[in-house]
Amino acid sequence: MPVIVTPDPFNPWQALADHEQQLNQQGHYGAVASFVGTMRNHNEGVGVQSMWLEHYPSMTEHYLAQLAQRAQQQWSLLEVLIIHRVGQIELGQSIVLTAAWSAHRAEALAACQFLIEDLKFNAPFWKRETLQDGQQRWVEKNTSGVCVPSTTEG
Amino acid sequence: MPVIVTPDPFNPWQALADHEQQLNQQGHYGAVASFVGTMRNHNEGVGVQSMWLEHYPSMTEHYLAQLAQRAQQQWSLLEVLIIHRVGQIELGQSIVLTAAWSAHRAEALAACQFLIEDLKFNAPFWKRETLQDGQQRWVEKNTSGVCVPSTTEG
Amino acid sequence: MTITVKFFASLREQLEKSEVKLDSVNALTVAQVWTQACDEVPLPSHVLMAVNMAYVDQHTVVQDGDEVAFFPPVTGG
Amino acid sequence: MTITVKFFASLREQLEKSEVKLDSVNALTVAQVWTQACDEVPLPSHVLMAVNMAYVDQHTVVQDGDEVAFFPPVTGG
Repeated sequence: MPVIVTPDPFNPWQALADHEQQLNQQGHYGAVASFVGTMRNHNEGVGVQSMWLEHYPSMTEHYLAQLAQRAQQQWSLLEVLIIHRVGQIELGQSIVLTAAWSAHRAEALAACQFLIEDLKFNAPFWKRETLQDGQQRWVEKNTSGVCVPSTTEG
Repeated sequence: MPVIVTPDPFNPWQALADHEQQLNQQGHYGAVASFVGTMRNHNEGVGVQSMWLEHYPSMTEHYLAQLAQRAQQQWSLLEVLIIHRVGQIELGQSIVLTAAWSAHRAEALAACQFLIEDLKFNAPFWKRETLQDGQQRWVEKNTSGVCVPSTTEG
Repeated sequence: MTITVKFFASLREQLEKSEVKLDSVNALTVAQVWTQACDEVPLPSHVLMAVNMAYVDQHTVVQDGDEVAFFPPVTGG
Repeated sequence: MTITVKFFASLREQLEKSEVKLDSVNALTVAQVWTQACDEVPLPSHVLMAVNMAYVDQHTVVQDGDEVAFFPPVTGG
């Protein structure tokens, strides 16, 4: 159940491919659900040019390791993978990857969503955005990932 | 919104990487949710050695294209990708990939789950398994992907 | 009028046919297409039906040149 | 007893300190650690607290050698 907090850019698809190869459990799992969070060029209606991601060294890793364990306890999973960037992040770069491998799709989908949702509200990371005009601001809080279909909004 | 039905093996992570590069919308999306279904070595308690996937040429592609459109209408998405294997499938090979790109995670997660769930119950594909003893059987129906956490079962 | 009838998967194997061309002078519903194509075998309740590659129910009336398909519950993904 | 107090992100910038070492002869709750480390600045209601890298509330009593951290709502992912 690897948990990686890294200052280096990572390619989430390469990470998933590599991790699956290492895992070497082909045939044992039937489902992989993954979520990738990527650095956007806009947030809350304002253009953003880059981001600094602060974390709490040790506590962050510790929290994510416990989170991965909780997912394993709640669902029947073969594997969990969490990767999170810290430091200076540029447009289009990956910020976070959560993934879960399981025999059946229900567990993988539920676990992947649980991992990203819990991480967003509890893992000690903080984003400071550099806006297009050069100003900096701390993101104040994350919003819910529970979906309201857009067709019911209009 | 590419929809691909293919008799050739595909690597889902390479497909996602390639598709994202083609899309060339870095900075516009902040979330990618994906689901990969893989050929397991067991099903309903019995060892399985391989699988034949039949489909309804033209109707299958047509159904999936409409499904991708329905997802785009229901959520605000930048892109949808569906790939599905047909023909002879060996252990560990990928059967299906569904993925959705969006600005925020709620939409990508909901759309990805919708795509795989609808596909499982409505897209015209049929699995015939070759069991470990060489016998063949048609899979009779798909089960729900809505999760009951294993901790509430015991 | 001419109707193409297709069968897939376990249904194709049970019926031992994958395609039938029907000629009919009467208007037919999908259920009647089944009966005519399958020599009076009763239509199984779980069978799915499509006309021209769109899902329909057994009461749908078919037109000349239509492609009607019957198949078991789908199991892809 | 000696307590290490850490501040992160916007809170670190507002307080203009990232770490304080407290010496105390009395048992302290997390709220009292804040007060002592922050020169009587009131504890903001939205601030999150951890002792030895586990989340706690302000009534938790700290021990000698503990690391106490205060930080704003998290915004990772």
